[in-house]
Amino acid sequence: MSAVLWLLVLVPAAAGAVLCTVGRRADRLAPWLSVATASAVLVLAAVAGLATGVPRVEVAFVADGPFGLAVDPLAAVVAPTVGAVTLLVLLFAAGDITADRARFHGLMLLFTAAVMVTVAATSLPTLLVGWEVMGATSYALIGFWWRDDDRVSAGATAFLTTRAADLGLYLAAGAALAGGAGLGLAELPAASPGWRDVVAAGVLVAALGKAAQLPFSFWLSRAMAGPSPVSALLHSAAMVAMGGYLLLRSAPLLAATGWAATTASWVGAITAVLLGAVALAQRDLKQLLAASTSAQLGFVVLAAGTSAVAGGTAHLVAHAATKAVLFLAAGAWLSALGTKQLAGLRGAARQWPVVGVAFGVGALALAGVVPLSLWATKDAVLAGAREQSTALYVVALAGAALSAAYAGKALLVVWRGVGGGPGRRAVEQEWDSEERGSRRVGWLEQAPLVVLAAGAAVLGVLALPPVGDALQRGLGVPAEPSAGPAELALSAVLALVVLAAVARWRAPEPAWALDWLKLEPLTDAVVVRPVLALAESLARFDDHVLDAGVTRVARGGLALGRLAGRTDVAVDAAVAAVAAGTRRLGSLARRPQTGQLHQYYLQTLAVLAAGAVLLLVVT
Amino acid sequence: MLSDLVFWGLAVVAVLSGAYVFRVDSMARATYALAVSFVAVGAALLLMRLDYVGLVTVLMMVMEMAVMAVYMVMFMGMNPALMPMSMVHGNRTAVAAAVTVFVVLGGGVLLVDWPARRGVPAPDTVAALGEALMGSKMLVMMAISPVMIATMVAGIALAAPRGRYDRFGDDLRERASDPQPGGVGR
Amino acid sequence: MSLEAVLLVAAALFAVGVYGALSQQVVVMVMMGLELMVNAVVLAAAAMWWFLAPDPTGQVLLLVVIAAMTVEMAMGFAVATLLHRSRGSDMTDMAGDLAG
Amino acid sequence: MGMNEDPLALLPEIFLLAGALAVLLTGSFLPRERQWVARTVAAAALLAATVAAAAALWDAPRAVWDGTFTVDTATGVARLVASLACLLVVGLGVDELAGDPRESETYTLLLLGTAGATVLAGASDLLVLLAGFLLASIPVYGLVGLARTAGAAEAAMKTYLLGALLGITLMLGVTVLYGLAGETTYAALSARLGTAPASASLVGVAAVLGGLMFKAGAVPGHFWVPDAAQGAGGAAAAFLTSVPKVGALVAVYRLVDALPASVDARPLVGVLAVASMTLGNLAAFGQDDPRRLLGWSTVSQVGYLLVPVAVAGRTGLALPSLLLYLACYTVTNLTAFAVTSSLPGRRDLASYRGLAGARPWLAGALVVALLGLVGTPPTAVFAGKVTVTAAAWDGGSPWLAVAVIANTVVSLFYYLRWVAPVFSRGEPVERPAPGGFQPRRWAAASAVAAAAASVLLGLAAGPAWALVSQ
Amino acid sequence: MLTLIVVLPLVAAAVLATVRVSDAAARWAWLAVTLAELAAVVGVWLAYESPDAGALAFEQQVAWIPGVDSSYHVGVDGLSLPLVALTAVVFVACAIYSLHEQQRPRALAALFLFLQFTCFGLFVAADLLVFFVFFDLSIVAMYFVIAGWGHGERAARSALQFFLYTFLGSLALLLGFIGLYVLAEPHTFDMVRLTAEAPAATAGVQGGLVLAAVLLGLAVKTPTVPFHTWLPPAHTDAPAVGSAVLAGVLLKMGTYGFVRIAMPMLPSAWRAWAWVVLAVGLVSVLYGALVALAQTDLKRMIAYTSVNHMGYVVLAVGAAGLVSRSDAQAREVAVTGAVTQMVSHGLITAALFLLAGVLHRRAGSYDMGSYGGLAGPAPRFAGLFAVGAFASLGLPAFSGFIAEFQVFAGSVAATAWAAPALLGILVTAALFLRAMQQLLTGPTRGASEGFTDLGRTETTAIGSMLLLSLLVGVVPRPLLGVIEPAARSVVDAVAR
Repeated sequence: MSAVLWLLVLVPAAAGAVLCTVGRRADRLAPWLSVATASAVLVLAAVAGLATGVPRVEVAFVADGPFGLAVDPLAAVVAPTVGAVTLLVLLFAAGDITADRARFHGLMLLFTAAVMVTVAATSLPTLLVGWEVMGATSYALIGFWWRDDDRVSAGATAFLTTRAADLGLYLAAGAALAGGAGLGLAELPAASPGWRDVVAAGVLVAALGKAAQLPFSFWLSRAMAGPSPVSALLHSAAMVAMGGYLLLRSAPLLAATGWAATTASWVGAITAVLLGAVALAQRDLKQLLAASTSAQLGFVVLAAGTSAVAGGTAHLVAHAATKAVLFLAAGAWLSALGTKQLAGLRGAARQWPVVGVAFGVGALALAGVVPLSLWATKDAVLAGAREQSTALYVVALAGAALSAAYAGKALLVVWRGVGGGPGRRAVEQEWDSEERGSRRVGWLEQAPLVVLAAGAAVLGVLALPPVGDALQRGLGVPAEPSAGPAELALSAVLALVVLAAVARWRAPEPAWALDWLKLEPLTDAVVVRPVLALAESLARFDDHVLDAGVTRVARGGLALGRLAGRTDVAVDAAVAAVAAGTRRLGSLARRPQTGQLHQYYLQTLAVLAAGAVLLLVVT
Repeated sequence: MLSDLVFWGLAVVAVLSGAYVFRVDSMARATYALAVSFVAVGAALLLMRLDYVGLVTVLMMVMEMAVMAVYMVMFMGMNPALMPMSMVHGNRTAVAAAVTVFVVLGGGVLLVDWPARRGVPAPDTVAALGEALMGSKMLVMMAISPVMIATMVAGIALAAPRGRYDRFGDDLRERASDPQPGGVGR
Repeated sequence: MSLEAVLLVAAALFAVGVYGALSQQVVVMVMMGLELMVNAVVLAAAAMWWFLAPDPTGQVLLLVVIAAMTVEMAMGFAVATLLHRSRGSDMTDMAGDLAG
Repeated sequence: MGMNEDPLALLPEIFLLAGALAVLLTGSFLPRERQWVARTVAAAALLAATVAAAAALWDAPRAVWDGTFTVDTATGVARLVASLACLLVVGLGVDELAGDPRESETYTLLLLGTAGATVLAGASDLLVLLAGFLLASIPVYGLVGLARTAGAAEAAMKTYLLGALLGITLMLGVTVLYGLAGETTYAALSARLGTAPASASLVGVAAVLGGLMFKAGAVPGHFWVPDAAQGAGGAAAAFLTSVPKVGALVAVYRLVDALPASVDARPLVGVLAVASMTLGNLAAFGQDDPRRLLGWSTVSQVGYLLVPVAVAGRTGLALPSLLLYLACYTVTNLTAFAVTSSLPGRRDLASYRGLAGARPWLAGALVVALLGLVGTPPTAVFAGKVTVTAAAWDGGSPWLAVAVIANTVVSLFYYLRWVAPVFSRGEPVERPAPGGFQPRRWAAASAVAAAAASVLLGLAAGPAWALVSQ
Repeated sequence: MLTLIVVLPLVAAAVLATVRVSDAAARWAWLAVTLAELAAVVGVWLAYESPDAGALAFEQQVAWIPGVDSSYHVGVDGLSLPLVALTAVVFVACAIYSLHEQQRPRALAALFLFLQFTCFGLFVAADLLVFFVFFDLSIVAMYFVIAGWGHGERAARSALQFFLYTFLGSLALLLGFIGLYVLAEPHTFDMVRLTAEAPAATAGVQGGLVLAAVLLGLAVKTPTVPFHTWLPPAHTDAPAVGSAVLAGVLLKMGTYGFVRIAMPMLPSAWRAWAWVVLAVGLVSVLYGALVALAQTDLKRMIAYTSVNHMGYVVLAVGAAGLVSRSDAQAREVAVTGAVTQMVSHGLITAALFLLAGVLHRRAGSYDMGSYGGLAGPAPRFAGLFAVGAFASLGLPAFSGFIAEFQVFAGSVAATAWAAPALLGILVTAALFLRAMQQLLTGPTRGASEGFTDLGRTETTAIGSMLLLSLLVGVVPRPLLGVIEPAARSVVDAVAR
């Protein structure tokens, strides 16, 4: 069984590395190799997930932190999900991506390997390996079309933002070591109390960053510059979801500290609401979906905070399928029509019915319509929240209502007909605004949509009694409050009402939320620009001192002066003074050598006399 | 206390003539004054039963001063009678330095608690000197002799404008050619 | 006549010599100042011999001092001649090219 | 009396003096162009002295000639170093001196000066010290003036007058110490000065040190060094910045070590050491003439050499480190002078530009010498400097160790000012030197040989240390 | 064996310097010697077994200056063996990279072989004087590399500045060594005995002063803020291979001195000064990263990241001195991380400098602004640069992560005050992404047009080092297994 675990990681890693290294020469072969690999990964993940007991491997890695992989029940659910979504997305990409395929598929496979490591990690170093490589590959994938500067910088923004949050994991590692718990993930709650808080804070920050929760959400918006398959995989099923996954896995740790769980719950709930509003405000389909991802992950985070692990897991899985289908559909339209602006997508669903239906199923699931998946899973999370506090429940419920609103908005746009005439022309004007559309959607793109849509429809069972209870038992979590019929009904009605309202009246577009709560400009102003300014001024300081030093050396100043003067910001004058002083000393030392003999005599006698006096005084 | 009187007399002569060296305006006179100073000191040495050394001092110095006078006239073309001169620099500094030196040395002389005399002079000081020179301090005199050689070699090498190759040709086979007659080999 | 008295005279002679050595411009005159200083040393050595340590060593010392004076003077003449010949001057002030 | 009048104990000196006479005599009868015979005689005498000195190294230390002269390791090493150094000087001066009307006289003076240095080194009697001082000084006056240039004359005048003055203070000091101790042997000083008035003793010691500082070229007797180094001929400059120092420093050590505890001259030596190294280094800063720069550099090197003297008797490292440094310094310093002698026309640092490209071996020798003078391993001076610094610290004067290191930092700069043009690329020099770099062959060969010796001595510091510390 | 490894390059250098062989023969001979060295080092590694704490493997001792108890004493342990291996690798890469060198290749080969001799000698030295000898010789050799093969008018001046500055540091080091010698009883320069006796433990103020001198010397060489300013100009004007060796190997001499000399020989003083060291490390990390962020010249930027990366090492060894506040395990992790970081930084930065050298070879400029879109004409260059950049910013699966993770974990565990250093990896990430964006992506423009991609030798030289970094990152145990026992003995020594 341990071989399966290793293969689960190594197969995609090796295939990805080979594709990346070989480069363009492998372009033709790449899609098939990658699909085959992804299939293998799915099989391996399923085998590992279905195995009896917990398959586990471990080798020594860094000091005190072994490289450990294990597929426990939580991972047994998530890993096959990721594997399945990956396979489907890669299948889609085989049709959608036409240039630099080797690089694309290679990076995707590397990414998959990293996700598998993250899912199966049992220690902090292992987790960090997967975690950071995910970040790096996502950078490369977002910036996949590297000739466009803004796509590359979007990747950089994503990477840097998530990495800033990742520092939390490094901090947690140090704290775990200091707290005496060791670096195993399962042992973290055992750390000594003070350090345990630091560990929890570190993990929390890292997870919130990856999950694009507030205040880190903005990177997800920039990440939409990447190819749609990337969005479908990274920003729905895999990478962003891993933030939520980590929190679910760390729920005992969060609970152990108390405050961390509460914080997580509230951050999740508030993200669900605010990013819901952001989604509602978007006019770009992928932006809308991205914001909705943040909002939906908010429910997962909320679940982790309220220890509703089973509900959270179910929501995570269901959301993965749902969001993947939505992103892929958006990607299919983008490739075909050359736009992702809602204005240009009016009636797009009617053009390619398979895509349209799949999108519809996904959107309805997202809206929480009975009996589709997210309706049930969301209610499982809400039940946990209600247990915790009513306020939390109400806020989360508002988030649920908002998800119905933005899902409805998207749904209506793509399905509503535009008729002919000026309306049609207005829509067609928007086409090809972002890239040249191909006006066609191949079967390779359509097939995965169907599978994913099916998943989006039925995965709700994970949160409903028979399967849901089994999931809870499997996860080994204490019995969680499950949603009662009343709650289920309430949310079902709420979703329908909101949908109806959106259909009847147009959805409100809160302007304040249009550019993602201005989070990026804010970060720019508060963090990035001050740091850059600081860097510039430090560099100037460095050059200044340096140049001065060089000049001094050239003029005959000596290193001594520079050494003495190099201590702080105000030293420049002192440095110059010391250097000048030494030069003066040099010429001063030559002054007694006048060339006049009688002066030599006088000096000699004086020094001798002084020497005699010195001896007399000392003795 | 005759010796006291004589000593003080000699002392006054020595110091005054010493000072006179730098007051006169010709080098020749300065030379004579210096010689007088030396003779006075040499005589004072005789007072202290340093018969041989005192005599040597007097003789050496008289000879040396004669040489110096000749040297000046011959080599430097200074007619002592015609060349009044006052070539002094930093006079006040020099005076101050001299006074300081005197005060310091004199003060030291008076303040130091000099030890008592060790032993008595040998009955025949000259003989004792001879024994020391041939005995315990032989090495000193042995070392002085190469000093003399060195002085001759170095002095001639520096002072003589024309060496043997100038006079006898590069292979030393020519007849000596000197601008002025005289000298070895002529 | 006592040790202190003789040494005082020697100190006076030495001081005069110092004055000469410091104040004179002509090399030969500087040498005269030095000679006076040696003169003082001779007198002091004699006093040391007579009043403190009437040992033959003192006489040897006196001889060495006199010999030293002689050879130094001989070298002095040679150097003065050299200087006069090569620079046309026998003044120390004029020979100040080497400085700094 | 008479029991220990052992002429054989002075065999190296006898070889040197006899060699001097032989050179003088043969030189008088040699045609101008055939004075190489005299040179050969001089070299033979030096070799003989070297062999005799080396053979005597393994004798038991003893005082000879009624305690006025000591033959021990220090004397032995000083003889060895002085003789070899003089041999090297003869070698590097061949091109300069061959055919010179005063060639034979020069060799005579070199031999006499070397003998003076060894007498200084072995003297354990103030009178012998005085005689050694004269024997070491007089030839130097002559050597400086022999170049027959205006600068040489001026340098000779200054050297002479300064030497005369400090010779007088030496005599004064000897007189005072004689009066106080009643004798002049070091044994007597050691035994009797303890009960004599300390103040007078200290003044006497200071006066004696004044004279020795002239020979060593240290403050306050340093004024002549840069002038002589600049004004004298190449061989003479090389000689007078190395050989006399060997004798003078060993003599200072012997004297300071012999004095009783109540007459402790170490503080003064320490102060003079720091003053010399600091003044020498600072004054060398702005020099443009390589010879003058080296002159100042020797002043600073003497400062380092005085450091172990300032802890004489306080640590077992003091004397061995002094002797080791002396040997290392001498060979390294001669390397540098040999390079300047091989390129006599280049009298400013800039004119060495491009030497590395044109004459890599000579440039290599120069770099070895200059970096060696800084104290870069593995050249010889490094071993010397390390042990000297360790001796200072171990002898209870860490401040001297710090002073050595700090001054080394300062010195780095001006040595590098010379290295930099040597290795700078770009235009070769056409400016001052006619015909590019055409080094004199003997001097260049001497430079390379001395550089090799410098490196070898550094690598073989172990045996060398064993030699100087037996 | 070790002596053979040390001396072979010297002999080869001497032969190349004196025998007039053809340029091609010189280049190939250079490569052959470095490869032989690498093989020998691999052999040593395979035969290596961790010696007891405080002892050395492959020990050899020959008296040098017995009078001051200094000997040619060499040996390796877990601290030095990785650096010896690093030296062998970096020099092979330089030799490969220079296979097309046109500028006086014979002299360059001789000089680099000599430089390799000094590096090997330093890392295996077990005697302070021998250590110092190699320390200084490496400076001299590097001076000639920069002055002789550097580019630009300022090469001579930068070389001089480099020499002055680092030599000054070495003198402070020498003073400290002499202090150690004097404080030891009986006096000795032998590192093994000094480590065993820790003579300065009882010396109070003197021990502190000795440590101050040693620290100053090492800080200049490492370099830490504020003694780093010689580094950027030296790198900017040095040839690519010179920069690679300077950053890859020579800087390690400073950090190696911390773990080899300062910590085990001066434990009490080290503990007393640990906070200062920690603070200097912290400042170096942040300052180096921030200043690097503001650079427009690629080489200067990499140079400043060296300040940052060496700062991690200083941070970790400082944290390892906080004995009373942390447990030994955390400190051991920190020291292990520090040593790993030396190796890792050597590999990655050497590769990056060689890549920068390629820029200069092709277009004569390091200015990042004058390039753009290099990924188009030079995909291999772009790929290797991206790999190098990510490795340098501490991406897992590369050696940098192994090192930095342990540094952070150990240091933060020792004191929370080390936590701000985490920001360093964020800033480093930012600056490397920026550099990649400027150089590699966007439309192909400026100096990038007509840019020839990496040749075979260049790819081999650079790729081999990055591959090694990857290997260490994925399979760190062979390396860590060597380092850990030595790190443990260092930590134990400090805690005495």
